[in-house]
Amino acid sequence: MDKKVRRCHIADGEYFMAGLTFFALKANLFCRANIIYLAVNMDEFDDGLLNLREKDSDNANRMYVDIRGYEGPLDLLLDLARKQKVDLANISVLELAEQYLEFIEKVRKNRIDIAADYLVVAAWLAYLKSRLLVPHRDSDEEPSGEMMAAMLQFRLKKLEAMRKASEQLINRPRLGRQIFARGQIEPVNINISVKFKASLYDLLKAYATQRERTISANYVPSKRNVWSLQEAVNILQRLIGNSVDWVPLEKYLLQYLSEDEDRSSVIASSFSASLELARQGQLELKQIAPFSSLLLRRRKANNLKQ
Amino acid sequence: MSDELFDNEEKLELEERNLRIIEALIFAADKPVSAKDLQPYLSDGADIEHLLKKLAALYENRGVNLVRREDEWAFRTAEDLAFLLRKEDEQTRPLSRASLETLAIIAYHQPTTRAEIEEIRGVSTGKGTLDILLETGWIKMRGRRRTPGRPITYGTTKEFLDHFSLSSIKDLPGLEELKGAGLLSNKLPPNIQIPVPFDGALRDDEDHLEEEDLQGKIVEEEFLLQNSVPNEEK
Amino acid sequence: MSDELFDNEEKLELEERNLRIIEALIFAADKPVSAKDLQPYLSDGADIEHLLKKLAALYENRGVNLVRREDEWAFRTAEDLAFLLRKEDEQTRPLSRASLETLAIIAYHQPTTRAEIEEIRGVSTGKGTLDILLETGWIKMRGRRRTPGRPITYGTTKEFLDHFSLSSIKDLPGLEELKGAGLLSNKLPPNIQIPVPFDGALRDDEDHLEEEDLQGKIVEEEFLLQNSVPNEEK
Repeated sequence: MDKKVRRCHIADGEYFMAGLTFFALKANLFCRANIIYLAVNMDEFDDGLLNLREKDSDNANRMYVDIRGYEGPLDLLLDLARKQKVDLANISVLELAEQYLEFIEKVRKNRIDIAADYLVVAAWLAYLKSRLLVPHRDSDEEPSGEMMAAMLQFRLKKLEAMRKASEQLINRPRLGRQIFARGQIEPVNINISVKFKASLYDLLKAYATQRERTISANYVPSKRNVWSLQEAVNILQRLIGNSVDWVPLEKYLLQYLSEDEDRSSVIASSFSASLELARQGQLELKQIAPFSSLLLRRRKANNLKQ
Repeated sequence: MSDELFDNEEKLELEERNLRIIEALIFAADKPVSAKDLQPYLSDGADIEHLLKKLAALYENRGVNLVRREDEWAFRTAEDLAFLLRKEDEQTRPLSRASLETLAIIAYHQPTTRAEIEEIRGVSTGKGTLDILLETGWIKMRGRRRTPGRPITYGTTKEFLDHFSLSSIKDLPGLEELKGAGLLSNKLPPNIQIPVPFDGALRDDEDHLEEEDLQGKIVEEEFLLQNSVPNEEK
Repeated sequence: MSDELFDNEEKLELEERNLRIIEALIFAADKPVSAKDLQPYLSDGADIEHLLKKLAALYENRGVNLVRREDEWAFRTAEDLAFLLRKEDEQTRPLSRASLETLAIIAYHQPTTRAEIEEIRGVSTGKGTLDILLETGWIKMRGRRRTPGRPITYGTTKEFLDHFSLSSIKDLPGLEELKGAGLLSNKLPPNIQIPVPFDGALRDDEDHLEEEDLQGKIVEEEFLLQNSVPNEEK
């Protein structure tokens, strides 16, 4: 596996150990916050590693451990397990646990920031270690240390298996690299014939909508015949003429009252006009009883004047 | 003798291999391949021309042929199977609102002219609208109205009745039915009328279409349209 | 007797024609073609499966092979000629190790969830990893697992099979071995209960994707991921 990473070497036996994010998740009692995504502060980490390298450069029996190229703690753990040069089934989990804890100690001494999940896994491995060292009692509800160790081994085997599988997969003859599809595709000519569809409802709706739309657009409300006061004055002047007999108002207006719609307007306007003319001293008004007809005549004084 | 046999077998094997290589190269190439392009991949002294002809013969009666284009070679679908590469596709599309409205007016007011349609819709009818409707097969040109400008009259077809599941054009709902269905409001002025559509034979005021009409040339002109708008307010 | 002979001859002719048509259609297509797509072009009652196998046998030793990709078929250059045609495509960047591992886990463990992938890899899956794989078209969101948090399940696509020259997901390298060793299981080998990768229709414990999933918004949230990590120790 080519890991383009900086390498650091440390003293023999100092394995960098890491743990499992899975267990980190399980162990969030230990570290409630920032469980996974706290990244290692790499700059600082590198500095720390450089220090380590300088310190140990005279150590002939050295070991290289990649740090940056690892895809997480399980990856690192798998690599370390492989360095035990035994079958994964035979690795010493106890040893791994001890090495991991030593590593954490060492790293802490060098004040290297480390992701929280490493710490969480350290706690878990410490727990595992204790379970492995203490004999299992039947009354124990927790899984035995051996069980936990077997689980860890199994997980490492699974990851290794997937890693191998991914290599096999990517080394298969691949389309566009080793295997090719036809280079010149013959296009299919598609003749599209369009078929229209509409429902009867759509049709009727369209018809009704536009009929209604255009009708309302052309609709002009008939103009109501409203007499203005001045109109009424003129009309009344003309109708009464020089008549000096008492004549009911509605009699004068007879020809205008035939239209029902105009009736109230005509009466109202001519009544106002009669008051106006009376005020001007041109007419005289008389009503014999409440709600009886209003009688009008030309004022005599005016007649005399004329 | 056995040596010769062995040689021959080896030769055949080599040829077979060369053929496979040519096959793969031409297949994978994104353009026709010349003999010169193939040369580097073949065994020394291979007779490319011979190999190509042999391969072409192998594919001669197949669904795909190895064909020569000048001095280049490519795989092509056999000519007699070209029909496979044509696809008839049918698309259903809803009518646009303008088309639908125009269709509705033609249905109710038929026989009607373009000018009358425009007058009812209150907008001019785009040239495309009637074309699309003619294309649907739901409307047809009936004849020409005997009025100045001799405008073409439009009406609906049997396909129209079929599509809208009407047994006759008289099944189109009338004013009261439209109101009853809530399609028309009750506030319409009393003078609104919905005509009784007619899709029978030519009427008295219609002439037969002329030769050129049937050829699909609609010879109505703009000024004719404008002049023939009847004045409904009268 | 001669009638029978004639019938037989006719039958062969028909088969030959069907073969040619299949050949032409698959040759012309730009992606693998399913039997269902071929059906309309063949004579009634044609045994497509038989025809495809016959055609595949015909091409078996040629430079171009007819290969199966699950229920679809395509012509591809022969694997053993890879050395001739090998192209390093510079456009597509190689997959990162993380992506590749994730792809392998999805392929071998499908249908699988992000939490399960993370569990196997021992790290959280970077946001981009699944995106990149989805973008390649090799994996797809299948549905949602019926467990708390309703995590999305992932599986491989036909493009995956085509890209890696696999006839079906059962052809994944080393699959049998892994299965035998219990390494595709979530449980320790002693209580062996071995899931087999499965890229068929949704399983009993998978729901359909929701509208928003299909719009590309993966609505799994961090807390869901954490909560849905199966408790292995129990």
